[in-house]
Amino acid sequence: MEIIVPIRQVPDVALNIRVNEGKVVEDGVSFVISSWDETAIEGALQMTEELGGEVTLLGIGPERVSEALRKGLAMGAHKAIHVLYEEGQTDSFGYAKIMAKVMEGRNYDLILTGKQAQDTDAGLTASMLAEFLDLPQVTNIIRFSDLAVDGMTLYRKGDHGTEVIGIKLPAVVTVNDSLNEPRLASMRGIMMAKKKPMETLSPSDLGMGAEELGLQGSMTEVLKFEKPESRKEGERFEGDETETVPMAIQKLVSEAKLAV
Amino acid sequence: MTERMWNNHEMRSSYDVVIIGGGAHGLATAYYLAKNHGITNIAVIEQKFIGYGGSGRNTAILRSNYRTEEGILFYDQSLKLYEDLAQELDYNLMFSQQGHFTLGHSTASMQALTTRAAYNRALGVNSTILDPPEIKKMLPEIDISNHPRYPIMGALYHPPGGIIRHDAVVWSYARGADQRGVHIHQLTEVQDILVENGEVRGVKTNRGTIHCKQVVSCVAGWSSEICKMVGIKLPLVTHPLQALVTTDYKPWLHHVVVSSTLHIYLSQTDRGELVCGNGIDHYPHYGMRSTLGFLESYAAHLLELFPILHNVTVQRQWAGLCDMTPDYSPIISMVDDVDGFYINCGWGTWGFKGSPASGWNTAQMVAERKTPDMIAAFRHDRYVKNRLVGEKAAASVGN
Amino acid sequence: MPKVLVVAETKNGELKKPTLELLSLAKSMNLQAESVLIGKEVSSQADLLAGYGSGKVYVADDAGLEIYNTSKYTTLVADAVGQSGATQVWLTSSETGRDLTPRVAARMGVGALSDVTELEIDGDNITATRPCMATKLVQQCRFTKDGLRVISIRAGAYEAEEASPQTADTVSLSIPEGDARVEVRDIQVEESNEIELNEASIVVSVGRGTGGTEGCDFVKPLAGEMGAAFGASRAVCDAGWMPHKHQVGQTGTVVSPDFYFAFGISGAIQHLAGMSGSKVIVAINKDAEAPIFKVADYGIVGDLFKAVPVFQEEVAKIKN
Amino acid sequence: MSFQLNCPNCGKRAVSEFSFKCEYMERPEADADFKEWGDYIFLRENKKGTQTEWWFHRSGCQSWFLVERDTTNNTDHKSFWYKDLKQKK
Repeated sequence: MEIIVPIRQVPDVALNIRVNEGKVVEDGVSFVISSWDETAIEGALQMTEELGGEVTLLGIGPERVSEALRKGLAMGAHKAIHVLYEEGQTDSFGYAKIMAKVMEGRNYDLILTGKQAQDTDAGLTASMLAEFLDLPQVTNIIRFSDLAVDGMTLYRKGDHGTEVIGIKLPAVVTVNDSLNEPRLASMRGIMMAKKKPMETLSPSDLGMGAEELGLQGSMTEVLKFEKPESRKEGERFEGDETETVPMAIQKLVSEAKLAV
Repeated sequence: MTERMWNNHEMRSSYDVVIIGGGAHGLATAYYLAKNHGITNIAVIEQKFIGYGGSGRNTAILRSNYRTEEGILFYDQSLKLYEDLAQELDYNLMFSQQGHFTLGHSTASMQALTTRAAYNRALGVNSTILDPPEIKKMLPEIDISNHPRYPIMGALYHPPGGIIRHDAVVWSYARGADQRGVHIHQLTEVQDILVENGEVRGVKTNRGTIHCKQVVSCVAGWSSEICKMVGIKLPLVTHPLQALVTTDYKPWLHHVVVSSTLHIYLSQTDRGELVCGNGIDHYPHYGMRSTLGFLESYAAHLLELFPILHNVTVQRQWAGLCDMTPDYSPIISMVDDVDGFYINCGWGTWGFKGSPASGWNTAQMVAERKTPDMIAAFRHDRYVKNRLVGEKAAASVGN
Repeated sequence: MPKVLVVAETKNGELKKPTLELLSLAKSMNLQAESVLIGKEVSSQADLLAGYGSGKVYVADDAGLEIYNTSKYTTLVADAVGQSGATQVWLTSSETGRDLTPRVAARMGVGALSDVTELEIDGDNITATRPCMATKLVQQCRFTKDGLRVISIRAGAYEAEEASPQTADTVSLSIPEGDARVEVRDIQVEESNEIELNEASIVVSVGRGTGGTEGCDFVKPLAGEMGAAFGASRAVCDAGWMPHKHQVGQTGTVVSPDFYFAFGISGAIQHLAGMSGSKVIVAINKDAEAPIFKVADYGIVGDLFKAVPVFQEEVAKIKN
Repeated sequence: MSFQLNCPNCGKRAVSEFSFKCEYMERPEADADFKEWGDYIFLRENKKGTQTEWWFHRSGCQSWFLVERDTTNNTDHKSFWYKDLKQKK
């Protein structure tokens, strides 16, 4: 099975993120693979370990994205495509268009990726890509079974329960982080990653002109980022539960107007 | 509720001694000032939290097999203090004197190692040269064949060397100092050092001004910035140093192994993780970020030494700051022009092993207002007087 | 003249609250609104949509639409957009909305803004505010090209006003075949008759501190007694202590109730991102250093097994 | 994270191609005294913030050039030739 895993390199959201004049401050930020995409890499590796085939990573962005791709290769992915692209103001629509171009003429059975990227938290790109490629989509899967080269059964976390969906390949599938626990890179994996093929493309290699890139190729734009008013720690109650709980509830009712 | 290891105190408006930096060196200085000299009206001020800097980021390797007489005696005192520290501080420091290998991969490095062994033995420090079959006996998984790019030609073996739990050292010094009345103030940032007529008057912090007659700077990588406040320029360049820890692995490595040619050192903790360190990054930087390049080169070099480790996985990597001196020896020094100001820095990649002796001698220097013989060679202005203490040949890895 | 098409969502044949929030929002902004109603045995809900201000209601009522199906729903929404001449499509940011929003947008050849918490509308010029970076930041966005605006709006971002049903002007949509490459076989429903997480005004959630299924079951009755939805952290769901449908967080349901009670939840970043929109947060945890206390308005440092019975007593007192 | 350094001759290259040499300082006059030369050889500003420094394109064109770089992050540095430093002043 040939699987393409689009991954996104994002600021590590576990650390402090700063904003200056409406923009995210990149200095001092450490960049990581978006955690849902790591889950997708792990899922793809498990599939190819069972059925054979290769996992190809796809990253779009500046030079630093090659580090994210190499980390994915160190986990065990077989090769990578890096679209070297410095255009900051690109929305999900624009990225999906670039990805659709990358897919042109390529051989793949499955496009597997995270349900959303950890920086935008938008969750739009994969489904848009599916539409542009006229492929079926299943988003937010928490399990897969009945793996075969032409299809599989997917378990999607829906609003009213787990939807069980049979799908014929090729298709676009996005993963929930409950799917698996991504593996860590081994020493050998880290070393071998340097020797794995990395194809570097520019948008012009893909036949894309300025009108399809950046803000011009996007449908939406971010005007500014802001730090939301952060929640402050409120009142703390320490001591015996038979005293602290009634005290807290009394305050909840009188101050916060709790009604049950 | 867990027992607090040290207490929070209101900041007093004056102390006898203010120590800047709450790492192993600052806390050890405070501890020995209180214990050995009865000076307890001390504040240790730390911009982040205890052990945030190099003390919490090093690979906790201890040894005393240095190259110069000054270095060997100093680190030997440090190692001996470490040997009794767990008992003295009533804290399990998990000190394991498992023996320390420095591998040689060339004739030149074997010559340097042989010289070191001779110097060490002359000063009573246990060091010997081992040949490859002897190394193989103690490290069965090591590759001593001539296949690697840098075949192993021998090693300097130093039986008293070993590893310790670095956090425990920091915490126990903090607790020991706290119990003797020292105040530890975390999240306190120094903004200026007040000097009048060539004498220290106090320290201005983000939490107010503290009056004092003696200030000790123990801030390692940030020393140039602190010393600028009293008009002293140091021979330091701050570089990051990266390290990593693997996931648990069967108990397998029972010694510390260092290869300066391959730029690596590693040891195994009691939990089974391999703690691995590298040389410093090749350009100065004040950021503590880890890089993929480090991971890649480390993996390649590690597998040259120990092919068996190919499946071991990396759990975490991090970086710390190193204040590198030109001669790879520390600076522990009074300052002629500023009475009451003491510098403790230049710990580069060799600081953690030196912290007990560093604290011991710094405390003595502060208490007696004169430089102890043990550290007479480590003055800050030795460079411009051409009195270097060359320890570059004894650094763990060729930086 | 802007015109909004609201994609209605139902559960067990009844409209869900977030859909009503969207119609109330359109009404408060004096926008002309229509809606599209898709499902099995849902036609009866058209009148309530009309009562909430929906002009025409485009209805697709078919047994084959019982379980969500991307391909069929996309075709139906696109059909309704075409017939209504809507200039905006509003969806909720439920799992259905998250799946459908980008597909509908791409089908119509336009972009989308998802998971919006604040909308400013001037004709079809829209400025939207939405959380990002695990809610560490918010971003203000807008559409840059002409054409249809596709937006999904977070549940609870706006209030639903009270309204009673009115006779609806319905238009039946023809039922599409759907994509033959996808077969939606079944839905595994774990429980019913429980309050939906994203509709509740009170949520009681449990974390790893409960120690297991038994611990979770120990807390659960309290949710019933308080009229609250029952939530859980990812750790609890992945360990199989509670079904996944209870999961609160960026990966599960994002909630913003009036009151959020966290029992034995330490507060991993993705959990905090999924509940920090709550108006009041109450945390009960043994570990005084747990990150959840940093966001809690009321933090009780203590044992949840001792605290829950006291909670139950106090709640009973309030009720009487 | 590593970064790309801008060589005034070759353009942006991976920083691993270059050697950091030293922070830039005015060289003392040839007849300066021992102390002045000692200070020049050993003492450093070691600045936390923007400093001017010498770099060498080791695996490239072998040029020596100056870089103005913020030592707390490596983004937005400026590279230029020594002669342009003179012009700046």
